[in-house]
Parts: sequence; C-alpha cells; structure tokens
Amino acid sequence: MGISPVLWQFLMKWLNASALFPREASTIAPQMDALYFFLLGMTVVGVVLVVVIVAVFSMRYRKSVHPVATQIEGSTLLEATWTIIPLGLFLVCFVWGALLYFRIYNPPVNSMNIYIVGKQWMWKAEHPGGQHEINMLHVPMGQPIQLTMISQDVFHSYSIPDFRIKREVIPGRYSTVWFEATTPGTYHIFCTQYCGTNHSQMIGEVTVLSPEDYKKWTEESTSGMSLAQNGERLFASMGCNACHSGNAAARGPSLAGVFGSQLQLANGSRVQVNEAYLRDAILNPSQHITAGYSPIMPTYQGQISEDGLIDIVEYLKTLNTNYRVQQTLTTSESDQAAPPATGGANQ
Amino acid sequence: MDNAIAPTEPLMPHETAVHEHEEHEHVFVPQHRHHFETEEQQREAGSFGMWLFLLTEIMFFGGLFFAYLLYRNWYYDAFVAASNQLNVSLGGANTAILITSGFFMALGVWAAEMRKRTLLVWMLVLTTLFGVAFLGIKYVEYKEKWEKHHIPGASFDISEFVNPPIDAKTGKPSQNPLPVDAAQKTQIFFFLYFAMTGMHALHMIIGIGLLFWLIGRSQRGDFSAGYVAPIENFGLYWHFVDIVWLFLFPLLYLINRHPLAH
Amino acid sequence: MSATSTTILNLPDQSTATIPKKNYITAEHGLLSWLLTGDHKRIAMLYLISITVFFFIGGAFAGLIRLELLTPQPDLVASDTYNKLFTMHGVIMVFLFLVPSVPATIGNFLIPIMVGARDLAFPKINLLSWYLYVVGGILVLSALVLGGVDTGWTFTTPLSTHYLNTHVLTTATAIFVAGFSSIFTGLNFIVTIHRMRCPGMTWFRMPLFVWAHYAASILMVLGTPVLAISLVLVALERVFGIGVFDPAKGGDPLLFQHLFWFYSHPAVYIMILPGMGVISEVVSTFSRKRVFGYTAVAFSSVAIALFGFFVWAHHMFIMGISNYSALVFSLLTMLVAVPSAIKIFNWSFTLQKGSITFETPMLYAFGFMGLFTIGGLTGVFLGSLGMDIQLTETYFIVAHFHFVMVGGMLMAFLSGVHFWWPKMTGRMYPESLSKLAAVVTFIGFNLTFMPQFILGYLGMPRRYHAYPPEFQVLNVLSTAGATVLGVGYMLPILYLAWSLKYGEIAGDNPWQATGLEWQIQSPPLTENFTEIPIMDHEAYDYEWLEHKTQHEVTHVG
Amino acid sequence: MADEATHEQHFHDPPNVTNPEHAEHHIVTPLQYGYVYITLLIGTLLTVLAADVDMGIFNPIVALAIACTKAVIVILFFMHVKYQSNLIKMTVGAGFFTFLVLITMTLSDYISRAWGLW
Repeated sequence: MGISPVLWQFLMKWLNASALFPREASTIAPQMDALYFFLLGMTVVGVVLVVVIVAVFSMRYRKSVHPVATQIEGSTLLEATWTIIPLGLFLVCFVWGALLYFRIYNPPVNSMNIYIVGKQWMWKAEHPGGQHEINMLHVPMGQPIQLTMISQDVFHSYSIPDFRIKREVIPGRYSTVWFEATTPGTYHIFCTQYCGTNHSQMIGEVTVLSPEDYKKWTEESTSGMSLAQNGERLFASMGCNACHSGNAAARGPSLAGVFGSQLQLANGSRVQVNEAYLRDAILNPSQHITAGYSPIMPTYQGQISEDGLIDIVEYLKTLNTNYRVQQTLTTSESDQAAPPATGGANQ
Repeated sequence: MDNAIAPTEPLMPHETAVHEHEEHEHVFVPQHRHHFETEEQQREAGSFGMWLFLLTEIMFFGGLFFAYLLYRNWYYDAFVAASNQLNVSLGGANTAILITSGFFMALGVWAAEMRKRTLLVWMLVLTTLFGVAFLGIKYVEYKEKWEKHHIPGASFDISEFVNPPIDAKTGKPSQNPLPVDAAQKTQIFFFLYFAMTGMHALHMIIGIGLLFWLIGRSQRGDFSAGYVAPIENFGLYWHFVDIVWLFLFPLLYLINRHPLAH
Repeated sequence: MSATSTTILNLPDQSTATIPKKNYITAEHGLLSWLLTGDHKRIAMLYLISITVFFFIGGAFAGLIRLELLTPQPDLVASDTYNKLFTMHGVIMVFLFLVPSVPATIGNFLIPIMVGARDLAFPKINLLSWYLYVVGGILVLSALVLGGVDTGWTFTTPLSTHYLNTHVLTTATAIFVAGFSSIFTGLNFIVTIHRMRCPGMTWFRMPLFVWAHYAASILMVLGTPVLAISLVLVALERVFGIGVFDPAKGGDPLLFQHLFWFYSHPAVYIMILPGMGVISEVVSTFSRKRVFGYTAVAFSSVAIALFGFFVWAHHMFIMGISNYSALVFSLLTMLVAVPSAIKIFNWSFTLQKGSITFETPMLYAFGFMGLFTIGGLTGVFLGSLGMDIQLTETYFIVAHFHFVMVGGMLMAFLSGVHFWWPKMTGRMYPESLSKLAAVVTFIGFNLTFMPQFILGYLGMPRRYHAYPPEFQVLNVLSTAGATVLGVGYMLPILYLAWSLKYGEIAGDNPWQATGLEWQIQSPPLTENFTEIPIMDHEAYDYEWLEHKTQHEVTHVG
Repeated sequence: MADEATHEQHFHDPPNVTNPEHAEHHIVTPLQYGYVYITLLIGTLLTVLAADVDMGIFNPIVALAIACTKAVIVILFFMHVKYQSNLIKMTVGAGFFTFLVLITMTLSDYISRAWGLW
C-alpha cells in the first residue's frame, strides 16, 4: 500500500481545509446553502428510500426464502402516491429556486455599479472612479455591488463560488448580477464558460475590503479621471455633442436626463433607457430612432471599444443638464487639433 | 366512384412463385420482401416510413424558418430592402412551374395505379422537365445576385442599400436608403435566402436524380404491374419539396412590396 | 432446479448440448456476407463491435483527462491538447457511443423478435444507418488525426464559428452524418413497431423494452434534424464568415444555443430511455414477476419523450435568456422529472413478493436504479433556477450527467449485454467473473464521480486544465476511482470475448424469461421464427411460461 | 386495437394492421388533381396580388394564410392524406406540432427579453 501515506496526507490537507462546502461570504450565500441543504436532504431521503425498498425486498423475497413469486398487477394508489409526492417536492424546489434566481439577478437600486469586461483570457474591472484592474476586483464590504458585464469576443462566465453568484458574460450585450460581500478576504473568480485555449487561466481574485480600506484603495489606485470624465472627453472627441448639443435646433435629441427615462421611438414603441439601450443606440442607431428625429446618426460599430462605450454610457448617466455639453462643444470647436476619433484608444 | 382495389386482386404475374416462409393465404408478388406478412403491410410500412422521413425534413427546415422569423422581426427594414432586390416575376414563375411539376407527379402516381406504363413514363419525364426548369430559373437568380455582390461573405456589398439607384421614371430613389448599420443586416437576409433556397434546391437536385432512376425502371414496366410504392413515396417527397417552396416564396420574395409607401 | 437454489440460470446438459447448426451467424460466411447483410441481428453485431471500439477510444481520452487533473498544475498536456481531449471525449461518447449504444445494438437485435417480426421494416436502411455511423466515426477519427478539435462537444458560438481554427467542419460533418444514422434507426423502429407486430401483439402486450425504444425513436426522428440544421449553419458561418450567430454582425449567439439544445436535451432521453427499457426486462425476469404497473411504466416512457421537447432551455438559465422564459422552462423541467421517479418506484416494487435472484444483469440493474436515482435527483438541483446559478458549468453538472449517462445508461447497457449475450451468441459468460466486474464498476464509478459533486459545489469549473490546489484531494480521489472504473470496463471485454469460444452452451432460454426472443433458438435463425408467432398472453406472463410445455408460443393456433 | 376476431375477417391483413392504423387504398382521379392544380395556381396569383396591396401588418398574415391553405391542399390531395389512415394523419400532425413547439417555446424567450429588440 504505497499509495496510502500519500492519500492520508491529501485527506489531512483536505480535512484541515474542511472543503466540503464553500465559504459563505455574501448575503446570498446562506440563502443558497439553505436551498442546497433542502435539495441535498431530498436527494438523500429519496436514495435511501429506494435503497431500503430494494434491499428489504431482496432480503425477504430472494429465491431461497420465497421460491414462488406472487404476481401483482400494480396498485393505482401506490403509483398515485409516488407520482404526487415527488411532484409536490419538485414544485417546492421550483418555487424556492425561482425566488432565489430573481433575487440574484435583480440588483437593488442602491447598488454600486462596477463594469466587467471579459475577453480571451482576462477579466477587466472598471470602477466608477475610473480605477481599472485586471483579473482582480476590489469591493467594499456591506455594500450591494452590481456587476454590469460584457464580453469583447466569446461567451465567458463570471463566477465567484464563495458568493454563490455566476452569470454568463455575453458578447454584444450587457448582463448583470449583484452581490453584497459580508466577510473581508480574497475569493476566487473563475470563468466557467469554456472560452478557448486558456480558459483555465481566465481566473482572478476578488478582494473584499472594509469600507474605509476600500476608500483608501480607490484613492491609491485612481487613474485621475472617472469613467464619466473619460466619457465626456470621448463624447466631445467623437463629435457626439455636435448633434446632441441639447439646442432646440439640434439634429440629435438632447441626452440630458435621458437615462432612466421612457423614450418614444419613431417606430412607435416605447423603451426604458438603461445601459444596454444606450450602448445599442450608439452601435445600431437606426434601430432606435427617437420620435421626431431622422435616421442620420452613423453607426459607431467597430470605431469605439467596449471600454469607450462604458465611459460614454457612464457619462450619459451623469448628464442632467446640457450646460457642460455646450461648454465642451465650444472648447472642442476652438481647438480642432484634437484628432476626431480616438475612441478605441482611451485605455 | 370508389376506386379502391383490393391488393390481393389476382392481377399480378408470378402467382406460382411462392416464398418458403409465406403462408399461402395471400398471393406472393416479386417485389414482396420476405419479412413482411403481406404486400399490403409492406406498402403501408413504406409510406409510413416515408412520412416519418418527411417529419425529419419539416424539423430540418424548421430551424431555418425560425432563424428567418427572428431576424425578420429584428431587422425588418433591412429584410424589406433586401427582399425587394429579389425578382418577384421569376419567383412567381418558379412557384407555378413547381406546382405544375407536382401536378404531373400526382398524375404519374395515378398512371402507375392505373397500370398505364407509357403514361407513367411521360408524366415522370414532364415532372423532371419542370423540375429542371425551376433549377434553371434559380440559377439565373443566383447569377444576378453574384453580379450584384449580394452573396454573403467577404465580397458582400451594401452600397446599393445605402444609396439606392435613382429610378429613371420617377426620378426618385427606387427605394428608401438604409442607414449603414441597417444595411449591414441585409447580409443576414441574403444568408438566410441562400441557405433556405439552397437547401430547397439541393432537395430538388436529389429528387431529379431519383426521377431519372424511376423513369428508367418505369420504362422496364416495374411500376405498371400493381407495384406502385416507389412512385407513391417519391411523390410524397416531391410534393413536400413543393410545400417548402410554397412557404419560401411569400416569406422571401414578398416581405413588403411597397416600402416607399411607409 | 431445486426451490432453494439461488439462481434461475438453467443451462442444458453441457455434454449433449450444441449450438444449433443453422443460425444467423452460420447462415452465410465471409466478410462480405456481414458487410452486405440485411439481417438486423448481424447489423446489431456490427454496431456492437463499432460502438465498443469508440467507447474505448473515448474512454482513453477520459483516462488522460483524469490523469492531467491528478495535479493542480498543467503538467501532463498543454492546454490546447487538454481542450481537444475533453472535446473528443464528449463528441465520441455522446454521438458515437451513448446515442446508438442500446438502440442500435440490443434494440436492433431484439425489437423485431420482441414484436414477432422477421426483420425490421427496412433492412437496407438499417444497414445504411450502420454505414453512416461508420462514416461519421471515420470523420471524427480523421479530425482527431489531423490535429483534433477544441470546441467542446457543445460547439458554443461564436467560439466555434469565429475564434477557433481547428477541425470544426470535419467534426460537424461527422456529427451530421452520424445524426442521420440515428434518424434512420429511429424511423425503422417506429415503422416496425407500428406495422410489423405479429397477430395478437397488441400495444399493451409489447415488452416495455419496445415501449421505451418507441419513445426514444420519436425523439430521434423529430429532434436530430434540428441538430443537423444548426450544425449546417455553424459550418456555413465558418466558411462564409457571416454572422447569424455573431453579435458583432447582428446575429444572436443564443439562437444557436436554442437550436442546439432543442436536439441535445431530448438526446439525453434518447440515451436513457432504451436503458430504462433494458432495466424493465431484467428486473422482471430476475424477480419472476410482471413489471409493477406495466401501463404506468409504458406511459411514463412516452411522457418523458413528450415533455423532453419542452425543457431544452434549462441549459441556458444563466446564458441570458429572459428570466420569465427561464421560469417556464424550469417548471416544465420539474414536470419531466416525475415520470422517471414513477419508473424507479415501479421497478422497486416489481421486486415485492417476487422470487429474486442476483445474476450479473440484475446486479447491474440494481446499480442502475441506485445511480440513476442520484443522477435524476441531482438533475432537480440543476432544474431549480437559483441552485443552477451556483452549480451549472461546474463539476457538479459533470457529475450529474455522468451519473445519468455512465451510472445509468452504461450500467443498463452492460446489464442488457449480459442478459441477452446467451441469446446473441448461444454461449454463457463466466458468471462469477462478471459479478466481480459489476461490483468493481459500481465501486469505481462512485469513487470517480461522488467527489465531483462536492467539487462542483465548491465551484471548480468544468473543462479546467489547471485548478487551485485546494481542489486536489477530491480530484485525486476521482482519478483513483477512474482507474478502478477502467478495470471494471476492461473485464467484460476480456471474458465476453473468451466466452465466444469457451463459454457454456446457453440453450434457448437460460433465464426462464417470457419474452418472445427467449422462445426461439439461440442464436436465432436468420428469419427469427420458423412460423410467425401468435401472441396469446400478456408480457411477463410467468404462469404462461409454466404451461408452455403444452402450448408452444410459435405454434399457429 | 387488434384481436383474433378482426383477424378472421380480413385474412390478408394481420390484425395489427386494421383500423385506425389501416386504410383501404384509394385512388384520386386526374379530374380531382386538375381542380387542385387550378386552385394552387390561383392561390399563387392571389399571393402576388395581395402582396402589392398595402395592408400593413396584415400583409404577412394574408401571405402565410394563403401559403398554409395551399400546403394543406397539397397534403390532403396530392399526398393523399385525406384518404390515409388516422396514423398517417396523426404523424403529419405530430410533425407540425413539434415545429410549433420549437417556434413558440423559443419565441417565449425572445419576446420576453427585457433588453430585447422586441
């Protein structure tokens, strides 16, 4: 038994880590574990039930003690029992699971928004203050964090097991998930959707800090400009403000306070303006013509990176008045030296 | 009038030939496979099998039809503009041709059931001719698309949708110009157009191949002695291919014939 | 047999017994007589050989995967190689082993006999389907030889369409072709079951094996073409670089997911239903009892087939489908779990008041019942929306479908192979050795996949080539189990091959079973029955079997 | 659905091939085919004409309605389903049913996507 000491060592290591269940490091985790234990209980009971039935019958009716079988047609009562009881249990699982699902995928309104951009094979996090991190994520404890995620290439999936959250990161559209960390520490980030060669290298660490530590961290690692400020610069340099100037005569609709509003579109439909809508309106403008305007806006598909889009979206979210728009307009007109489309290159 | 013929009507030859495993309660015919109890059982098995195969065909095209439905609703303007590039008269003519071909096929089945050898052969020949005519017209259409660079892929060109040619008579653009981002979506329409009509054409080509084989055998009189199953089953296939086109035509060619009205 | 004996095995006196001179194996000779045969039994044998080959190729890949995962570091193979390994393992096991495993081999052999027909409705198409299977297999192997493919067996777009330059086209073509092989098998079964039943073989006198195959065939016929078209679209998108599935060009990657899973979820039932059919036969035979609630079991098969078409999107709960539609699909998923529960309990209660013996097929059947129960209930975890968020795309889901597919389907397959081996070959396998193999397989299996449930909840993602060190212990256990499992699968190959020549003569009905297939000689004649039988009793009618001495089943009244 | 009694009645016909799975072989006359043919041609003409009338949302509906009618006619007469056994009728039904499942269940996702272009 040469293997046994090795195995023993592994077992020790494992038992010391007592890694039967992941740590509960978010507000969702205990709720998820409750459901997990319910399902686990159901499974154990079910399996034990089957095993016991089979074992008992095998004992009592094995050929040596019960040489002649008695034929039984069946029993509607019994069959009804084991149709209805499992059905009931499964429906409980359904309802419970559904409640949890909607809780995890519907962020609270007061949550702080962090953008995640996934690409082969790295995670980029963008904090509202403009802090960028690669394969890392620093978050404050006790504060709901909404992750607004998008992929630049293929499907990825952002998973933090210790928070019990996971969401596919989809190319070409935002997906969101939220969590509220409860214990400081560092936890794994995995990409769980197979995404090519270095799929298993697309991992990272989320660091949960106390609010004051987080504040310190943001000040240390600030890039000087917030996402909204980057967005503002981009908005001007790409000449968006030429049309979206907010003047009554402007060729484009005013964007002040547009975020979160209900918009009447030219094709008659009404839409709720959110990040996803703003992003899509920049890339496929003709799909989202505001009523009363003509489809003259060019598409920015391929001219602006996902990071640039995030910056602009963040800018538009902060845009409550057109005052600064007109300011930047005049300034950008005053110095034509600035290259028109530096959109892709504002990392 | 009731044209039902009992399958055991002692019309067919080789009554003497008897399979070792056949019970003598029914007549043995040459095409009868030994593992079937009766020839009728075999015939019904054959047509049932054919129908099941057509089910798979329904689901096969079903996937394409769903993709069409989805993107038509997402990119309606692009689909309208692209669809107006298709030649309705050619498409309509093709529909008529295909229906005619199907009509002759049906007559062919009848001829086989009536055991009219020459008529059967002629009907199959006509079916083939109209089938070939259909493919010919399709070739013309594809060629036009090729010249206009409307084949999806590297050489795909959207200029015609961004600034449409000026109509000589009205002096106005022949259709609404599309914004670039919408125009790019016409490629999806053309992809679906080529995928769907291409799949359909492929089925036609296979069918025509089978037709040649059937014509040869009917020449030999194989199907004019009471054994009509192959003709019937091929008929089912051919009519199914017709049906697919009956949907493809309005969905691809007639999305919205008057875009300028909007 | 004395009443107290612990086996129903009843072999003829070996000194006098012989294999019938005239049977489907000796009917013709030479390789061509096999390659051009129309006989469903010979085609079944061809299938049995080919799927065994592919099973061991796929198994070898699994072995390499487990070996790599022995250590957290990526040390055995490069990450590209690893991706190719699990892709090939998935493609081969799913499309070339699991889908055809029971239907194309045991089903092909037995369906006509069980319904009292001389052959399947379309023998030529049956042969064609084997050739399509072989072509598909060769294409997969060529893709493998040319350098492999690393899309994962799910071909997720846009990864498979725009971001990989491996042999995706070859593999897609292979699956397309193999798909038609399974379509033709299913088509053949449906027509045979509808059209070729012998006099008196009413629907509710059919063995449950036939019911299960009927249900599976419906799924094959209606589901597979959708897979075919989605693969065609992937191929076209790769060739022409258009974006039906590429968001950058206005396509929707989820459309592919919908089309793919519309087949690939029912495919799971295509794989498991025939296995359930085997279990019904085996449990009934070895407890000498009619299956408890025959009708319920029969209808549950059909119910599974029907519901199977309504639940596919539960593979996409976190992939960005609408939450409301996720709700609907989750509910339907819960419903489809019920018929499986019914089956399990009906099998358990078939044992009640029976006269049970524990030959190898029964041991495998017990294994199936236990492992499939676990596999099924862990499926409920994944069907429950919130839980799915934590568990999907982790080792939990890997463990779950291996419990269903390997613990369920493979156990059922082995159970069936052992059960009908004497009928197929006329010879018995060595009982004690095979019992050992059954036990080894069971232990090895649990050791392999139980740790993976824990790994999954801990969050270890699937398809990972390297993993954090704290997961190592469980991975080592899993790899150790895989080794045992490998031994468990090697044994049958060896002793079954051995038994072909040296096994005891089995006689017509070694298990004292009631099915029509046991009332004819083994190995059967090419035409199965000298005279078409008349079914004058219920399925699993053991009293009828007692009085059979007076009344021959194959005797035309 | 099958028993000895029916077996006695038509001996050429194994009991399991009796109703509802079995139908006598019926032959459609060329005249009927002619009518069908004309109807289909008219249908085609109608589709083209209807497409040129601007009915807004109803254009596709009308077009599909006509197409479905034509398809049904072809299935019933050219493909003899009208004279076929219930089994065949159900088989055809099953095909279109599954197709509808594919469409509706998938649309349930696209229609209800909060972000969606729908």
